[in-house]
Amino acid sequence: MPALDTWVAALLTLCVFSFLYRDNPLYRFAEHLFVGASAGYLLAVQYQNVLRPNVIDKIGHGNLLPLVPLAMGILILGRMWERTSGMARWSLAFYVGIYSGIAVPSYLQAQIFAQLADAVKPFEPGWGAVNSGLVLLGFLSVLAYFYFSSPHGGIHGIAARVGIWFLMVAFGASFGYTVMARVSLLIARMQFLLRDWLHILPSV
Amino acid sequence: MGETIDTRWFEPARLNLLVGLLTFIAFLAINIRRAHASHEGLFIRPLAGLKALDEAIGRATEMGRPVLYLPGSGDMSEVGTLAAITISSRVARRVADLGCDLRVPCYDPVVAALIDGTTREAYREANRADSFRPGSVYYVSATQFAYVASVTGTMLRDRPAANIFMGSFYAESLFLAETGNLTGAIQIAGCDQVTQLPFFVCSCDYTLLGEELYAASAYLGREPNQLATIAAQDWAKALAAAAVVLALLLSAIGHPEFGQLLKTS
Amino acid sequence: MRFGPLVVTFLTGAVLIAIFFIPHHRAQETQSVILEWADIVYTFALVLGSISLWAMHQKKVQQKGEGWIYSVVTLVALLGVTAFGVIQGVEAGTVVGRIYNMVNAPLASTMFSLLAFFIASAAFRAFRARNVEATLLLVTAIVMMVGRVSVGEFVWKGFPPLTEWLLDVPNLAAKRAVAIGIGLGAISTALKIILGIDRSYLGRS
Amino acid sequence: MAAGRNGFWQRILGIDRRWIFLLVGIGTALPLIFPVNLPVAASPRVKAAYNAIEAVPEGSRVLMSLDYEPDIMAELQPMSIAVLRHCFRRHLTPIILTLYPAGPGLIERALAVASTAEGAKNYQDYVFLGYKSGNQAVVLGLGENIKGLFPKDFYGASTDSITLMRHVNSFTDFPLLIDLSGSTIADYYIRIGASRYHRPMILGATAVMATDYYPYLSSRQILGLIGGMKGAAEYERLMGIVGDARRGMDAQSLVHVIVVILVLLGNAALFATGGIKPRIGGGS
Repeated sequence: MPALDTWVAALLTLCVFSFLYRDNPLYRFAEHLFVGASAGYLLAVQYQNVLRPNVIDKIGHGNLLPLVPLAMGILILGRMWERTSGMARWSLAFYVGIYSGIAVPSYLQAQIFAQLADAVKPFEPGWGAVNSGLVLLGFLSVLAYFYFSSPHGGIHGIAARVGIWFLMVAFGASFGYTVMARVSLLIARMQFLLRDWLHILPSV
Repeated sequence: MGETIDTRWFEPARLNLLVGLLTFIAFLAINIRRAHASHEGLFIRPLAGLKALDEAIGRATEMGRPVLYLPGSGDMSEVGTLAAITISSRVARRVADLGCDLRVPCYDPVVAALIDGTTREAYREANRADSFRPGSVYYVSATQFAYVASVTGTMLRDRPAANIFMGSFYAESLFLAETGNLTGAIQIAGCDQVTQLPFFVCSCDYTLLGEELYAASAYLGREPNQLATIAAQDWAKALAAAAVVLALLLSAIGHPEFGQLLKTS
Repeated sequence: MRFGPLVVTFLTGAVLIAIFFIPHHRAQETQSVILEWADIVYTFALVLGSISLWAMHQKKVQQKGEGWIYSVVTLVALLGVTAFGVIQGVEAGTVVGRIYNMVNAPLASTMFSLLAFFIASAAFRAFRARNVEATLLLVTAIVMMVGRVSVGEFVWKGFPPLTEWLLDVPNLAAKRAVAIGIGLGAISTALKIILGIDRSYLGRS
Repeated sequence: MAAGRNGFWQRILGIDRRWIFLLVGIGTALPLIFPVNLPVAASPRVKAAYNAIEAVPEGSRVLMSLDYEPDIMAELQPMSIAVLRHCFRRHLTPIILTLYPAGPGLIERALAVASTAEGAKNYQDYVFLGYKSGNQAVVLGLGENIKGLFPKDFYGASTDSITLMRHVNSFTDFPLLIDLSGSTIADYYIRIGASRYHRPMILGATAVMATDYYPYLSSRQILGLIGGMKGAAEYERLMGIVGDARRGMDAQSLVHVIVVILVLLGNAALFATGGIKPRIGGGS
């Protein structure tokens, strides 16, 4: 990266770090710059990857099918004025229908059946059976915790309590192993500042 | 070149999924009839997070400070976002009744358009259409951390009294919840991303765990049809638990084939 | 006025659920056309959102509202990047490609890296052994943290295998149950919308 | 005395979080400037990935898909450099591509570092095809016609004219697939590249994601798994090189120790003052 770019990147990095002290004009500048630049980048990417190839070019070559989504898109722009904002409801209904329709079978397959297929694997032999038993116990007790139709009382209450314990261990585990991932990000930023910008560290 | 053109009208390998789907729809139909039949409605155990929602909006109204509602940084392909939209219409109705200031910065532009519609409708139903402030529901940026930069700026400058996080959140969950914790706002979160739940549990006052997010809109609405869907989910959960136990017992006595029925292509 | 869109949602949703079970190439082609249309509709929603973003900041600048100078920055960045990106493209070697590496990327990765600070302050404040649940959360998190770093192995040989056990047994069991619950909740939410049981998304709670 | 001591613990409980931020900042910067190079032991998963590359016959080509963007390059960029150097050292020819629009900039930097370190040259020791949008559609296309997907390489040369690309047309032409990814793109390569086309495959992933792929390792759908910066450091150790990942390990250990001490301190203060804060939150 040329020197000027490194300097701009480094100064913006310090603007964001200043947020840790408190909200200040430097952070506010970086925030507003980021909102503008990222919104612009997305518009450009969608134009280059979607509008130009799938609408403009296709219609240019005489394929009139994209006129349908083009019309639906223009209906959405209708929301800008009070009189025509009702029209957008048709496009939004189509959009919501698509993603609801895709979600039903894919969640059924990926979230439910895939997990159940894993859960029914036979018990491990010997000492492994203790672990398999614990996994089954945890699975059933957490399901009990999430059971809505009866209050957490009696046997259901005990199962739900055991379920909370499993949940807390699971939360502690994923909190614990996420720390390393977040620290890695900070290490990379420090290496950028100390090596690429200030040249304190030896280059790779 | 490549496999031949497929002209089959049904994928036999997905029969088990079809049976599962039809079973769930049957549970739904049965429970809708049950819900309409029983006069005091189906029992659903209370959710602390949702009771706190009313208190939080009430407190924000007393303090004259805004309520911040974040519908998540997922797009419409995440069903958590759909849940966030349905919950937003309930929250907007309570806000319209109490007349306090609502802010809904959105990650996804389609979500912004939808929630703008549900919020206007909520104010109209509370017959306070005139006090709806256009621009209170606004698109920020469909880039994860540009959205976070703008929202944390709003948290620190406008000091909302209540932060409500509902929907699909990712790595930025801790950033938003910690900044909100810093401002002393009461924070209620509901999220369907398992890996983010620990951060909400640690930084928010109340957290709806996983599927409690999906139960929330039925709770707040309390309509029979909605409560019926929760009962249907419970029946399916019980069925899933029973299927697993049965499969394990059968495979223990030498018949593992029952478990194979759950395999999907 | 509202019944029509509900039918559109029902038909689109039902067709896409059905296509999942129909491997016929014409059905699969229909799905990819519908998904391409969704991407086009999304692009127009993005244009709508960006226009409202522009209008919000422009109003602030006109009325010299508090912090209007920052809105000027957003307006300039939004207009500039959009114009260059649409005309010249966004790949490496273009103006926007360079701006991306100089502005968007460092801002995104630095914002992301702030999580290292927040995870430490959240751990300090929240990991307090006040009851059984909080203690379980605290002890598991500490074991995971120590066991995942190279120094952990030299503190006690058993840490890494213990972290593996925590991931393979309690963490797996809880996540599996939560995933199934989420799956059921998601399916019922999506079905409620397709079947018209929940119409609030169309603005009628 | 008790009041004094109690005062101390009260101040600990009410400490301004910016002191914690300062500690974390110093804990990250110091070990980078004054490295201690704590020993890094290579785990079986990373060794398996290393051995998978060792087992590829010399001179053959490997497909390398590097799918990450600047905001998660911290864990995956050192990994790319280490794996690229290993391929060059073993005279394997990586055919490199990315499914992320902002990937090419990072890959060029990784290639610059790895090729200068091992004396590798473009078109002789590697080919960089650049970025192609479409995610799953691209991975499916790699199974049929790579040159159709990438008519030109990143630098504009037509792939038909590149000698190294002559007998390369689909997954089946590669003895090994390598995917370094921070997202679901890994699933596409496992489902299509490894399972459907039965290609040996190794995966590099962020630390958070890696645990979700243990099952694929035990079912041998992938031969090896490099997880997060720690995995990259272990790979650097197997290569006998000191890169960004191994330099980062000291800082990782120090910051983790700082967080653990803070948590213990917080609990000691809690017991010393007997203070009970309202419960964390969560369901009823």
